[in-house]
Amino acid sequence: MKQYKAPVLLNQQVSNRYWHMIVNTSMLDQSVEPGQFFQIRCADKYTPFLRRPLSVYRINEHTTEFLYLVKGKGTTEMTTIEQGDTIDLMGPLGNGFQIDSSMKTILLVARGVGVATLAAVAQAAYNKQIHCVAILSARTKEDLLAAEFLEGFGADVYKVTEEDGTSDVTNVQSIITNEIFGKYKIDCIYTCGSRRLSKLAQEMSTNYDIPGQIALEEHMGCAMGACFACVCDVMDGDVTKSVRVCIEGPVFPLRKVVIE
Amino acid sequence: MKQYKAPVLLNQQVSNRYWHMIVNTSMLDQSVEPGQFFQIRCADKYTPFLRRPLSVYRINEHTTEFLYLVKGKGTTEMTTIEQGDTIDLMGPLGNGFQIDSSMKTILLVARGVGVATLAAVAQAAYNKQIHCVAILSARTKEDLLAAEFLEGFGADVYKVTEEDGTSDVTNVQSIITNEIFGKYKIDCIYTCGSRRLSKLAQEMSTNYDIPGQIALEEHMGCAMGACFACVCDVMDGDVTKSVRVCIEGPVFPLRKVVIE
Amino acid sequence: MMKKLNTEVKIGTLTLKNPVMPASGAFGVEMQDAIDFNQLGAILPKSITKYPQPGNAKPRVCETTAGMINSIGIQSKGIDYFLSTIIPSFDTFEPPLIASISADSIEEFVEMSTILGNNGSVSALELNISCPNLKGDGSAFGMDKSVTNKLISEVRQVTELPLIAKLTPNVTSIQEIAIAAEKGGADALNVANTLLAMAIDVDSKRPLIGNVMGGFSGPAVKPIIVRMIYQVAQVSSLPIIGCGGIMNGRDALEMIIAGASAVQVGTASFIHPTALTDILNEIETYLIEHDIDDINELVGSVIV
Amino acid sequence: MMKKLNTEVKIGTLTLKNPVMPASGAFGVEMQDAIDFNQLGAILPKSITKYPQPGNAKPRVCETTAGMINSIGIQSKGIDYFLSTIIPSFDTFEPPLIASISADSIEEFVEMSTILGNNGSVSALELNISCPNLKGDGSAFGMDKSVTNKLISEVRQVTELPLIAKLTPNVTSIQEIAIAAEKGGADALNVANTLLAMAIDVDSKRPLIGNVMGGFSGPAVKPIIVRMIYQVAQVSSLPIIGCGGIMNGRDALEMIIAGASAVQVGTASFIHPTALTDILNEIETYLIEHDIDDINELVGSVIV
Ligand SMILES: Cc1cc2nc3c(=O)[nH]c(=O)nc-3n(C[C@H](O)[C@H](O)[C@H](O)COP(=O)(O)OP(=O)(O)OC[C@H]3O[C@@H](n4cnc5c(N)ncnc54)[C@H](O)[C@@H]3O)c2cc1C
Ligand SMILES: Cc1cc2nc3c(=O)[nH]c(=O)nc-3n(C[C@H](O)[C@H](O)[C@H](O)COP(=O)(O)OP(=O)(O)OC[C@H]3O[C@@H](n4cnc5c(N)ncnc54)[C@H](O)[C@@H]3O)c2cc1C
Ligand SMILES: Cc1cc2nc3c(=O)[nH]c(=O)nc-3n(C[C@H](O)[C@H](O)[C@H](O)COP(=O)(O)O)c2cc1C
Ligand SMILES: Cc1cc2nc3c(=O)[nH]c(=O)nc-3n(C[C@H](O)[C@H](O)[C@H](O)COP(=O)(O)O)c2cc1C
Ligand code: FES
Ligand code: FES
Repeated sequence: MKQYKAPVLLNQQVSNRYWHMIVNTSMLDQSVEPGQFFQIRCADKYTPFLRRPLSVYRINEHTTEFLYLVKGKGTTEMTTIEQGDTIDLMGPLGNGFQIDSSMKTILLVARGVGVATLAAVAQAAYNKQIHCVAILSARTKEDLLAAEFLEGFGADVYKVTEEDGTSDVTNVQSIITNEIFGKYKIDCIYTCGSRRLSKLAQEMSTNYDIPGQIALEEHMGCAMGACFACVCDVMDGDVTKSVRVCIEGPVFPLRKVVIE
Repeated sequence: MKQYKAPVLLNQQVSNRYWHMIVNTSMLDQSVEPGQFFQIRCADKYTPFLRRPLSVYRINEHTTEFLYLVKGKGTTEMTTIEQGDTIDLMGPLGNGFQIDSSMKTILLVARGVGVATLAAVAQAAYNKQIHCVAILSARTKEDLLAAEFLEGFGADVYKVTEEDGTSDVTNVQSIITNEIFGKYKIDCIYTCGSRRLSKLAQEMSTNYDIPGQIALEEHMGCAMGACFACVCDVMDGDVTKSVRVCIEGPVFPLRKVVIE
Repeated sequence: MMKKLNTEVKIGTLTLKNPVMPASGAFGVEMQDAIDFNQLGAILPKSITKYPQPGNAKPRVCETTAGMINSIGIQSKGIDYFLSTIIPSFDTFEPPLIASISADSIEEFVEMSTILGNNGSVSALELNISCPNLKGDGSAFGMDKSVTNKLISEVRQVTELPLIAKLTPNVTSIQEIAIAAEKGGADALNVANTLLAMAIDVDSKRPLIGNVMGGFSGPAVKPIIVRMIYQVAQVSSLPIIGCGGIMNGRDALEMIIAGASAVQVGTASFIHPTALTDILNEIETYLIEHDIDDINELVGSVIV
Repeated sequence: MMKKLNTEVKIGTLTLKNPVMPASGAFGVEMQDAIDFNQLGAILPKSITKYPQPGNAKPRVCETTAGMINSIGIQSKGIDYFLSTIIPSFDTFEPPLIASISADSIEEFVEMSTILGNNGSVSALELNISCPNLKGDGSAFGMDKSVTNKLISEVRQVTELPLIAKLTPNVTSIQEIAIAAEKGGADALNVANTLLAMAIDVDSKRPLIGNVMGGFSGPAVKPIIVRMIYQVAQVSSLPIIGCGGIMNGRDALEMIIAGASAVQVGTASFIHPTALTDILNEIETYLIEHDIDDINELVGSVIV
C-alpha cells in the first residue's frame, strides 16, 4: 500500500448517477486483485476531509478503472476532475476475492454500484476461463450498469429493476433457484451492494451448500487497520468476532458474515 | 457594494513576485474609483478562509484590473485561477482618491505593490489632463512594476531600488525636494505602500503645505464596516479618532493619519 | 395548493418572523447595501459597553483552517452613542432590535439593562457574559455557574424584556451554566460565543492576533457548537439560539434539529455578504422539500 | 560545513530522538507499509483497557469541515492481548514504546500501570484520562482537578516510568488540570485529546456518529489546542506534548513555538499516510532554513 498521484485518463458520466474514471496506475509496484479498493482523495481540500473507498472496477495492465455513484460531497467533487489532472489515491488495499481456477461456473449477485466491485471478478473469471452468471439489480434500467461489459466477458446476465417490478427478493430468489440452478452447477456465489440480496445469497449458499464471498462496505477512517472505524462482525465458529473491513476484508466468506 | 462572480480574462505572472489579473466587470452597477478596492475570494475553499482586499489597478469601461503580490496562502491560490474561470469578488468598496480637475501636477509616491493602487490615480489624472510625477520604490528593478504604464500616461517616473542603493528615505527626500520640487509645483501628494515613505510624504506635505492623500492597508474581516477589525487612528483636530479603513478609508487625508 | 409555511419562532415573549438573525459583532447598519434587513428575524448590533472603549491591539483578525480568530475587544463608543445614533440608524427596519450588552461587572450589566430595558426601540437584551477578550486571559462571567446565576437574576429584577444569556463554549459543562442561567431568569440561551484560540506565525514566532489569544469562529467550530446545543436542550426548556460556524441553510438546520429555536450567523457574512438571507431561503426550501409546515416541528427533532 | 542538527527532546527521563510521534488510536503496526517506524520519536499504540471491550455503535467516524469526529469507544482486546501480541509486534523497531492506558476507575489505572510498568518493552505510560467516549455523556476523569491529581498520584506510586497525562480540552481551565497533574507527579502533559462534538444529517435527522457524540480532531481544532499549549506552558514546567490538528511541519512547529516539546499526529495519517515522516522532514528543513541547531531552542519561543 502506497500513496500515489495518478494521472486521470478519463472521467465521464455514464448514466444519471454514475461516473466512470480511468487512471494511469503504471507506477504501482504491486498487482491489484478484484475486490481490493483504493482510498481516493476526492479533492485537494479539507472539505470533503476524509478519503473515499472505491473498489476497482476493471484492472488493466497500466490502468485501473473505477465506477462510482455520485452520492455526497466527496463523489460530487470527483466529478470535477478532468482528464489530465492527477488524483491522489492510496492502495491497493484489503483482501480481494478468491477466484479458484478449478471452478467452472460462478454466480454474481450485484445491486446498484456493487456491480463495480463484481465486474472485476467477471473480468478475472474470464481470464481463468470460468463462466459467469450474473444477477444485476438496480432502481432503474438506466442504473443497470456494466451489463454489456459483463456480457463481453461471456457472462449470462439477468437484469432486475424496481422500474420493472422485478427486483424484489422473492423474484430474485426464484430466478436463482428456478432458472440459474436449473441450468448451471454454481461453484461459488459472489455478492456486493445490498443487504437484502446478501442475505438471500447467504441463504442460498447455506441451503445449497455453495461457497460464497461477499464484499462489505463500512465507513472508514484510516483504511490501514489502525483506527477500528470500519469493523463488522463475522462468526468464528460459534462466537462473533469483530473484524476490520479495510484490512481483514472487504471480502469475507459469505456464510461467516453477520449481516445486520 | 455587491458580490459578483466575474469572468477572468487574464491572470498572468508579470515578474518574479507579481501577477496581473483582468476581470470582466461589466455587470457592476456602479462606477469604480481609483483607491477603491474589491474583496476577493481567492479560492472556493475554506482555506484560505477570509477574502483578500485588492485595490483596483486599472479601471476600464468593462473590465477591472488587479496587480497583486504573491505573498501568502490567498494570493498563491489566486495564481491558479485560469482565463475562463470566474472569480468571486465583492465591491467596489471604500472611498477612493479625490482627484480634483483643477490640479495641474501631482506627485505619486509608491513603494512595492503600492504602485497598483496609485496606477489607477495616474490613469484618472491623465483623463483629467493632470500631469503626474511618480517615485516608484522597490526591492529590485524587476519589482519596479507599472513604470511603463505610468509613462504611457505621460508621467515622469523616478525609480529607486535597494538593488541600486537608491531607495533609502534620504535619497528619496532629496529627489523630491531637489529635483521634483525644483521642476514642478505639486498640487497634491498621493502615497501608498510603505510606512517610511508615507512618513516622508507626510512631512513633505506639512513642511511644504501641499495637500496629500494616503491609501492605508489593514487586515480585514468583513470589509463592510461591521466588525472593526481594520481600524487605524486619524487626528480629528487634537484628538485621535479610530476609523475603519474598509469603509471610512482606505484613502485618508495624508496629514491626518497617525502612521505607526 | 401551497400550504402556508410557518417560520415564526418565539424567544421568550418575543416573536421572530423567522429564526435567522445576525451574530453580534459581525453585523452593522453598513450591511444594508448587501442584504434586505427586513427579511431578518431580528436585528442585533455589536455588543456595547457603558463607556467608550478603544478595542484591542492589531492585527485583530486572522484566519485559520476553515475559521478565523478575532480579538476586536468590543471597540465601542459607549451606551450614549448607542442610544443616540446606533438605535435610530435601525429605526426604519421592521425586525425587532436585540441589544447586546457587554460589561465589566454585574452592577454595570444591571445599570445598562435598566437603561436599555426602558428604551422603546429595544425588544430584547442579549447579555454577552462570554466575551473571551476581556482582561484576565480569556476568562468570562459565563465560566462560573454562580456568577452566571447572580448576574442574570439581578438583571432580571430591572427589566421585563426577554433576556438572552450568551453562553461561552469554553467550559467543562455548558449544561451547568445553562441551568444556572435558566434559574436566574433568562428567557433564552445563546449557544454560544467564540472558542478561545490562538495562532502563531512560525516564521516570525509572533501570534497572528495582536492580543495573543482571541475568539474562534467559522465552520471549523460548528461540531462543538452542535454538540453543546444538543446537550443544553437535554437539560433546559428555554429556547436556544444556535451560533457558531453556520455557513449555509443546512448548517442552520443542523442546529435547529439539535435543539435550537433560532440561529445567529456571524463570520459567514464576511465570506458571503448575503449569507443571512441566503440561509433563510435555504431553510425555507428545505421545509418545502421535506413537507414541513412549521419550523417549530424541527426544533430538537434529532433522532438518537 | 553542515552543523549537526539536534532534534532530541526529553519527556521526563525518556529521550526521544525527535519530537514526532503518532497519536494514540490513529496508529497501528499495520502502518509499517506506509512509513518507516524507525524514523519516529516514539511508538504509541491505541489505548488499551484491562478487559476486552467491543467498542461503540457504527458509524464510528464522520467528517466535518476540516475535521472528523470519531467514537470508536476504545475497542480493545484487553491488556493480556496487548502484552502477548501488540507489544511484541513492535519489538523489531527502535523507537521507545509508549503504552496508552484507558481505564474505568483509578484502581484499574493503578493496576494496569503496575503491569505495564514492569514490562521491559514499555518506555513510558500515557494515561488517557480524557477519552470523551466513555459512559457519562462525554465526561472524563481529566475534567476534574482533584480526580486528576488523585489518579496521577496513585499511579505515580506504582511505577518509575515517565508518566504522560493526556488532558482533555473540554474544560473551563486546562491550566488548573495541568497543575493538578503536575502536582500529582506527572512527567509530561499531552495537550490534548479530542473535543467533544456532534454532527447531524439534516435529511435523516440522525447523528452522523452511532454513539451520538464523539471526539473531534483534525486541522479545524488546531487553534484551540495551540491556545491550550500556550496556556499550560505559562503555568507548568513539565514538557508538553502537543496534539490536535497537526497536518504538516508548520503546524507541528506552531505547537512547539507555543510551548510543546514534542507533538503527536493522528488524523493527518488518514489523509496522508506518510504524514508522520513528512512532518519530521519539514521540521528539519525549517530548522536548517532558520539556522537553528537545537529544536529545544524553539520550545515556547513565541514572542508575545
Ligand atoms: C471497500 C469499499 C468499496 C467501495 N467501492 C465502491 C465503488 O466501487 N463504487 C462506488 O460508487 N462506491 C463504492 N463504495 C462506497 C463509497 O465509498 C461511498 O459511496 C462513498 O464513500 C460516498 O462518499 P460521498 O462523498 O459521495 O458521500 P458522503 O455522504 O458525503 O460521505 C460521507 C462519509 O460517509 C462515508 N460513506 C458514505 N457511504 C459509504 C459507503 N457505502 N461505504 C463506505 N463509506 C461510506 C464516506 O466515505 C464519507 O466518509 C465502496 C465502499 C467501500 C467500503
Ligand atoms: C485596501 C487594500 C488594498 C490592497 N491592494 C493591494 C493590491 O492592489 N495589490 C496587492 O498585492 N496587495 C494589496 N493589498 C494587500 C493585500 O491585501 C495582501 O497582500 C493580501 O491580503 C495578502 O494575502 P495573502 O493570502 O497573500 O497573505 P497571507 O499572509 O496568507 O494573509 C493572511 C491574512 O492577512 C491579511 N493580510 C496580509 N497582508 C495584508 C495587507 N498588507 N493588508 C491587508 N491584509 C493583509 C490577509 O488578507 C489575510 O487575511 C491591499 C490591502 C488593502 C487593505
Ligand atoms: C469580528 C467578530 C466580532 C465579534 N464581536 C462580538 C461581540 O461584540 N459580542 C458578542 O457577543 N459576540 C461577538 N462575536 C461573536 C459572534 O457573535 C459569534 O458568537 C461567533 O462569531 C460565532 O458565530 P459565527 O461562527 O457564525 O461567526 C464576534 C465575532 C466576530 C467574528
Ligand atoms: C479514530 C481515532 C481514534 C482515537 N483513539 C484514541 C485512543 O484510543 N486513545 C487516545 O488517547 N486518543 C485517541 N484518539 C485521539 C488522538 O490520539 C488525538 O488526541 C486526536 O485525534 C487529536 O489529534 P489529531 O488532530 O492529530 O488527530 C483517537 C483519535 C481518532 C481520530
Ligand atoms: S478504517 Fe481504520 S481500521 Fe479500517
Ligand atoms: S473590515 Fe470589518 S470594519 Fe473594516
